[in-house]
Amino acid sequence: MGLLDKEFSDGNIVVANVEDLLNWARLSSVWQLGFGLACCAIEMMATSASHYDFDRFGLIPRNTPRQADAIIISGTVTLKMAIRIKRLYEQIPDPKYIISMGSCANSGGPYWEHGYHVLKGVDRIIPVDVYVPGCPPRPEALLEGLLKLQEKIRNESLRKKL
Amino acid sequence: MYQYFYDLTGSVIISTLITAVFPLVNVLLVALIGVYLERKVSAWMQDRVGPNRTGPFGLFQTIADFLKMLQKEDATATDIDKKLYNIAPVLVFAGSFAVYAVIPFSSKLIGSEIEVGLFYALAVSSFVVAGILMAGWSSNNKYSLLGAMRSAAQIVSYEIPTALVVLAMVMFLGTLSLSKISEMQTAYFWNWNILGGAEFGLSKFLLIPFMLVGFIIIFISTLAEVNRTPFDIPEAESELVAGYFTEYCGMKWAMFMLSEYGNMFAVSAIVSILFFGGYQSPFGYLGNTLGINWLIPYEQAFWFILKGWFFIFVQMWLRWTLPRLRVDQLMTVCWKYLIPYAFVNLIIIGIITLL
Amino acid sequence: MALKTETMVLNMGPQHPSTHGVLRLELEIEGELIVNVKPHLGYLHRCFEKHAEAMQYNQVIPYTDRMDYLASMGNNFGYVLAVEKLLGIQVPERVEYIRVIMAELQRIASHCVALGTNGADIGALTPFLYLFRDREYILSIIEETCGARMLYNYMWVGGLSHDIHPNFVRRTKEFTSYFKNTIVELDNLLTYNKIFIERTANIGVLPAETAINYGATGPMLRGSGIKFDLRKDDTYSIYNRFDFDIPVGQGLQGTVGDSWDRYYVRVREMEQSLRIIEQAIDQIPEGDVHSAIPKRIKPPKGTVYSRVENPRGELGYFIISDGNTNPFRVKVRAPSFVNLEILGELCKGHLIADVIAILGSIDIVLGEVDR
Amino acid sequence: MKTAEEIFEILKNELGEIILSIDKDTPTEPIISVEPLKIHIVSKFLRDNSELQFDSLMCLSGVDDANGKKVKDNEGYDVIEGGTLSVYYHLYSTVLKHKITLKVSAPREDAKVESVENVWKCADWHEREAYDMIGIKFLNHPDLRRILMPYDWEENSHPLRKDFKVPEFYQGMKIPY
Repeated sequence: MGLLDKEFSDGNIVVANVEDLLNWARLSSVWQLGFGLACCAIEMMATSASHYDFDRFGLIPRNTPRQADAIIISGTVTLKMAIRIKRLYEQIPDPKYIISMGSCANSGGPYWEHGYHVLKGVDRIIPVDVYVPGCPPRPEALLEGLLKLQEKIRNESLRKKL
Repeated sequence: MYQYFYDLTGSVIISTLITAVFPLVNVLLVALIGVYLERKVSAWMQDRVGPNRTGPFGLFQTIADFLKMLQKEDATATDIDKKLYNIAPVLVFAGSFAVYAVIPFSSKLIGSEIEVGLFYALAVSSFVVAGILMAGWSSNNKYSLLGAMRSAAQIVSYEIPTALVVLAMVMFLGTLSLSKISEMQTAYFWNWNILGGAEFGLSKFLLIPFMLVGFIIIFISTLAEVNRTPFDIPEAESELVAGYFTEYCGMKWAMFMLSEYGNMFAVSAIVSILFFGGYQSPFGYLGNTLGINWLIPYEQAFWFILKGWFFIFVQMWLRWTLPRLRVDQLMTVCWKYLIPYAFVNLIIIGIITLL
Repeated sequence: MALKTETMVLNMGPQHPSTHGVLRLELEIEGELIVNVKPHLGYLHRCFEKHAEAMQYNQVIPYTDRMDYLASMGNNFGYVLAVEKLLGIQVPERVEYIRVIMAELQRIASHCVALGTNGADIGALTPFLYLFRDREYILSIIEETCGARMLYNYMWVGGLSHDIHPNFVRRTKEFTSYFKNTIVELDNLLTYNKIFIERTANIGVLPAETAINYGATGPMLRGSGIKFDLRKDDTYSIYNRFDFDIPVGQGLQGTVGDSWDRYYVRVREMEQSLRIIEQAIDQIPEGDVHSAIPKRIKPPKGTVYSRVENPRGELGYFIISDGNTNPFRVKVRAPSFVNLEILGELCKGHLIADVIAILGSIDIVLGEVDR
Repeated sequence: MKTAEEIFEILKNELGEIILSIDKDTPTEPIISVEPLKIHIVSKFLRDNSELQFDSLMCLSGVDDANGKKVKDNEGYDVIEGGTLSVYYHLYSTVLKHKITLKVSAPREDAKVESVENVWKCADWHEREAYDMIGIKFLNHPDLRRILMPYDWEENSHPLRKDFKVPEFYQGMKIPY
């Protein structure tokens, strides 16, 4: 992300304020990649539908990874799909965030033992920011996950980490 | 406008600057409010709330989106045609932005008061096609290509009914200047062109049904020209992922977005100028009644913006109600229905005008 | 001089907004015209059959939930019926009634998603959200009883996991009267929408002969005008006690067996489900839902093929028992898997946009296609 | 409407040798065993005979019978040698409303079964699945590839075989938990 890649050596007021503004912008417009995998995708759809309404938090699904900021890995990641997920992740421009939704994406879930074709946790191929437990997680849980992600973005800094 | 600000400030530099910046500010504002409104309107129609976490009623949502897009990495694939890829969004944006130069927001607020305003607006907005084709081709993505092809076919086809209706109106009015057209429909709403124009007589009542047809045709075809549902097939989300801008990200994509919303307002403005009195108030002016002359341009701007946004609202309303057509059906609508009707309309309006 | 032309291969999916999950279609196109469609599956292959072999009979139930995740109750239902057949258990009346009501509620919820996504694929997003809102109503009723929104593990071999909640009867009655309005709203907004009809009528026509030969079932088959519903034709549980009709496609807007007919059959099926629920809800007898649950499930050696009418069609379980506590082999005949096979046939000669409309009208759930 | 025994009689009279036996012991459904390389003839007969009219194939399942003897391979894993792999066909007549189950068994090491794809179209993917999962080769199948597992999955590794052993890695991704 160009200029912002270079971390500022020490924080000052200007940097701190700009930083807050930029963080605020990023956290209040996390556009997710409209992409569902399995059962959790239905809950994800329910979350963006009328009753729970993702749009309140500024989330709208974009269908192309180029215009998205976050992927919600909503469901079981199979080996065949893992390669594609990795590619999708690489296609998203920085800064990008991953929410791993549901037990399957977290750790393989119920398929951990005999799932010869299931990747046991999406974090084996891409870095994950927030894990949302549940099988499937309720929409409220996903919203909580989103709030956690926003918290994480809020605390991001351009300054060098000490 | 230059003259207005020159009279107001007395400075050449300031008035030039304001005149030059005015269209840009306008198009940005339209996009900012447009995106926000689109999300809110869709939310209300769908039993949702819409953005409400950023500022009061989520008013700053688009600003946040914009700031975020500024921060995004400018990711480009390796196999794209770099030059065209970079020019395309600029061209598309220029096409929609240039129209704003001639849109009369009020009798004083016109970027450039040229005699052939209507012609210029139609011509300049065709830039968009070239930009879209470039974007589709250079992205080296099959979805983009398909979207661009669809879009080019669609926009080029739908210019014909638009032009035909515009032609009819020009015949009727005898001028191409947008501000003159607005001036002609002065004072009250029964002088609007949709109600047969300012001249009172038999021809006024004869014209009303044909004006209505003309309005419907031009509204439908402008809807198609700006790629809105039910004619949003070039970017048909569920078919072509994101159409011609599939590969674009960050600010370059934001420019496409800006131009889309800019276009929406531009065509609404032109429709309202042609048929709904442009910046004229439907009920006379408060400034006239109170005898405060300087108030009138502001009142006019208010009415103009209100009319423009009303048509944008109708566009959104349609978008969130209707499914989209298919490519061939879209072409059928244009070539088999709109164009013949527009021709007949043209002839009849011509005859009535001659009477 | 003839211009030399080539066909183009367009890869649709696995991440594509309207492949309903992770289906990948390889479209061979000539301009916008489809020459050939090649589906690639397996992006959600979660090894259900391996799990079934490694688990005890009752432990398999949660995995059946996760196959057709839009109609978990139906999946449970099919599986427990198969095992009960193997064991020769007769379940109490109360259990039968509750199962039927749950399955029908689930059918409505599932059709809500199917119809909504079908509309959304064609560009009508608002009906989709309206249907999701009403699906939420059903989910909250079911949740009150069995504690989960989507994947219930509610039907057990010989009984149910819980008895119904005291509010269940009242809320279900409220729901049935409420939902009738939704169907009217849906009809006004989408079913008879001119553009929607233009997009779906005469698109993807499936003749009855082909439908049977391809093994299509459920709304797919009925859309082609064949009155075939397992609830009536190969009745199971207590469906023969209720009075309901089987809606079939009549070609009201085009040809019999087009996409619109399949859509229409689903809408009318929701009405019939409401009828079944209304009849059943007043007749639930008293009783204990746990009384017939066996302590240890160890069926005798043998095989069983049992099938139920799921929202998507005939869901069959083929279970081989070798006399142990684990099934020897469980093969699932998934309706979506079989229905999807026809896609190539249906799409030929149509446009890209029609593929979406046809796929939406087939209504697949990838969890079930790939298992 | 005909019972399985009646259908078996008809088949035995018409086709003779091909039809092997009927297994009436199973409590729920009798199974007719058929010669694996002649199953397409039987299928065609079942579909076209006016008394039977089995126009619909409900289900086609490949099964690893695991009836061979268990031996240890050189890495110490249990491997089954000998025995059979089977395919079950569940047929239904939408006109006459009767059902029948057919079964063919082929030797495990070289399991070949004739395809019924040209009798019932829906057998296409079912057979591909049986090939993918169990490793039964269907002769004369138009497009016998893997269907659920990745195309580049190990040759001769069929997950639903009872002696299937999960590979350690696939394309650099660790598979076991």
